[in-house]
Amino acid sequence: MSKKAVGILIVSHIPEIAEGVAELLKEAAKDVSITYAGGTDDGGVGTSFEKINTAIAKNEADDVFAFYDLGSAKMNLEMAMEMSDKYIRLMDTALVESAYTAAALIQADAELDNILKQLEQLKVK
Amino acid sequence: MSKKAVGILIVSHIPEIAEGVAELLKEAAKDVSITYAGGTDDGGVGTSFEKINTAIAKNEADDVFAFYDLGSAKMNLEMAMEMSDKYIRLMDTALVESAYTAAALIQADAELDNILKQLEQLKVK
Amino acid sequence: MLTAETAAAWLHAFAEKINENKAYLSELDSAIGDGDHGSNLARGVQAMEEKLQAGGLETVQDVLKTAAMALIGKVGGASGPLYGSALIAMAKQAGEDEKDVASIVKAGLDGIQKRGKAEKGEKTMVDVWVPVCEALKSGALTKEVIQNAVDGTKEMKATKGRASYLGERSVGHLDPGAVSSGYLFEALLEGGILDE
Amino acid sequence: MLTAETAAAWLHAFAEKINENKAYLSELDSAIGDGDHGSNLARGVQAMEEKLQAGGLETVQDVLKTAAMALIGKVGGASGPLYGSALIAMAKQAGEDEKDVASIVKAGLDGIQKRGKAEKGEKTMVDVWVPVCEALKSGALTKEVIQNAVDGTKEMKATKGRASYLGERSVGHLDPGAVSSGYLFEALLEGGILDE
Ligand SMILES: Nc1ncnc2c1ncn2[C@@H]1O[C@H](COP(=O)(O)OP(=O)(O)O)[C@@H](O)[C@H]1O
Ligand SMILES: Nc1ncnc2c1ncn2[C@@H]1O[C@H](COP(=O)(O)OP(=O)(O)O)[C@@H](O)[C@H]1O
Ligand SMILES: [Mg+2]
Ligand SMILES: [Mg+2]
Ligand SMILES: [Mg+2]
Ligand SMILES: [Mg+2]
Repeated sequence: MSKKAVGILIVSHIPEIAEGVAELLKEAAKDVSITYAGGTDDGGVGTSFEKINTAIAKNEADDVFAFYDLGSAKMNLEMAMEMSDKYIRLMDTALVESAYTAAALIQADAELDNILKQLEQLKVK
Repeated sequence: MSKKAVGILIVSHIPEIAEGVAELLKEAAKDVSITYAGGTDDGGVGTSFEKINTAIAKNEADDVFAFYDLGSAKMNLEMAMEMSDKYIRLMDTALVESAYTAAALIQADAELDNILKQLEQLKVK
Repeated sequence: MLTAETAAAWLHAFAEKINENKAYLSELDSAIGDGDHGSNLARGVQAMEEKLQAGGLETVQDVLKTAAMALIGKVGGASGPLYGSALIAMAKQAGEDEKDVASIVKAGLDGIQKRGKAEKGEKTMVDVWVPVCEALKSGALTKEVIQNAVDGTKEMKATKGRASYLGERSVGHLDPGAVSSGYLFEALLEGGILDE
Repeated sequence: MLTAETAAAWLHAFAEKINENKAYLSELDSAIGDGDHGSNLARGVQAMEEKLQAGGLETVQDVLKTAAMALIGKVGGASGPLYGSALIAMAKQAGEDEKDVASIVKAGLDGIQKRGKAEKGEKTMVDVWVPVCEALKSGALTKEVIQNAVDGTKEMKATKGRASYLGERSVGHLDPGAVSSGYLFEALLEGGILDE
């Protein structure tokens, strides 16, 4: 599996969380495509369907793990997923911890099965 | 239980995550004392013993739930805890999700037992 | 009768109610959520009004779909994808039969449930949409039916959405999304769309 | 013999090795962590050197404690509280008997394990400290003992620290903290502290 085959998408209600999580992941996964969408269209607290669409499109991978903070982010993510051609794996797992785990494993060329198994243990939603 | 009796501390390797999580929580818990420490002393990626000490001291509560992102933050947190007079509850739970849960429950005057029980389900570390 | 004009008027009346009650809706959301339901919807209906006023919408389906896109794009909270999914589903059903309001609203409810997975009794807007759908089907929708449905959320314990974080602590508060859905159906009644 | 002077010289030699191998340590950490172990420790030992050079440290305990505080304050990664806890515990033990190097280093190991909860075989610095403590006790610490301990981490699977996220994928790489701990003990050997 190439490091660029599987990407990561971070969706948060807060722009700083989305960007900060991407930064945290980059430390351990410099070759993985990590994109993010945080806040509403005008930078307020919430999520933006448009920003999520853009972050999906900008991700270099066609197979993308998507992580989010709270349930309303999930609903916007699902709408965006339905409109995308990419294969988006919506993860109901601990945002920061599971995104970090996925990033580190993709960077280390771990098998997809192995990644999924590890993430399963981080399900909290 | 007064809303000011129990506080929340957020520790992250990334300044933006720490600040962003505090902002997310404030939306649902405007009366709860929420302090945070993110990044190293010079604003880099990592955690700072000093910043954690300061964030503990600045918290208005003497009973504080502490949430962190990755294990090295935990070790710095533990050192700071050992030097503080406050009662710090170090939570090995999903950072964003459990801090949000705790904040919302403290704001709603939930019982401490109830909060602890809910957080238990979010243990991922 | 539901037509492109009355549908637009209905949504316009809904927007007015949202704007009038913006502070109240956010206040309700402060108690069991994050205090933004009023401002979320106000932002959404403003975008919706702009699109609807731009004109050129000839069918009920066009009107509902245009409203959906505006809400999805602008609301920012859970109510965005929820009302958005409702309106998309309603638009689709209106494409089948634009006169059958009961079926259109029922399609909206299905859209909300597909998106949010909430059942009756979970203290969400679904608790207004379900009884309204039933009443529409039997031709018996009244202000009282709506009001009772909204008030009924007060004693429920939230198990979906942000309020579910509070568990038992959510009891005793109206659900903000139920209240805003109440406005949607009051606007429907007041618009005379259901009159023969 | 361990004295305030030789302890400071030891730590100074450690700092030099860290600075010389900063890029290498970070490179090792890139493979199974976040690539900052070299820069973390370089930042830490720089602060340590400044404090130690300020002088006024009359006992081994003073030297070790001063070094501890500098590392705790500046490292920023897991190795900060770990080396910091080691040095604090070593300082305390030096307060009991500043000549007994084996007991002092053993106290350091206990400090690391109290802080990080790692046992032998988990691919951490503990895998260097444990055999070094054993060798010190029997008076048989050599460069080879240290090198073997460091190399031994290569085939281990990490179950503590950041590398544990990688599971099986961590096998085949040296542990960066084991390598830096190796430098600490090489500096101890080279400083002649253990000579009669
Ligand atoms: N899963 C769901 N199913 C149905 N309705 C929901 C669901 N989640 C939330 N809601 C509704 O959304 C309302 C909150 O909307 P809003 O405040 O705009 O979103 P957010 O919670 O993201 O801030 C709730 O009062 C509830 O009626
Ligand atoms: N729980 C632990 N117990 C002992 N040593 C540990 C533990 N966690 C990490 N380490 C050591 O710390 C080293 C990493 O240090 P560093 O890169 O500075 O920290 P970080 O992982 O926070 O970036 C590892 O190579 C390992 O030797
Ligand atoms: Mg809200
Ligand atoms: Mg909101
Ligand atoms: Mg590191
Ligand atoms: Mg680090």
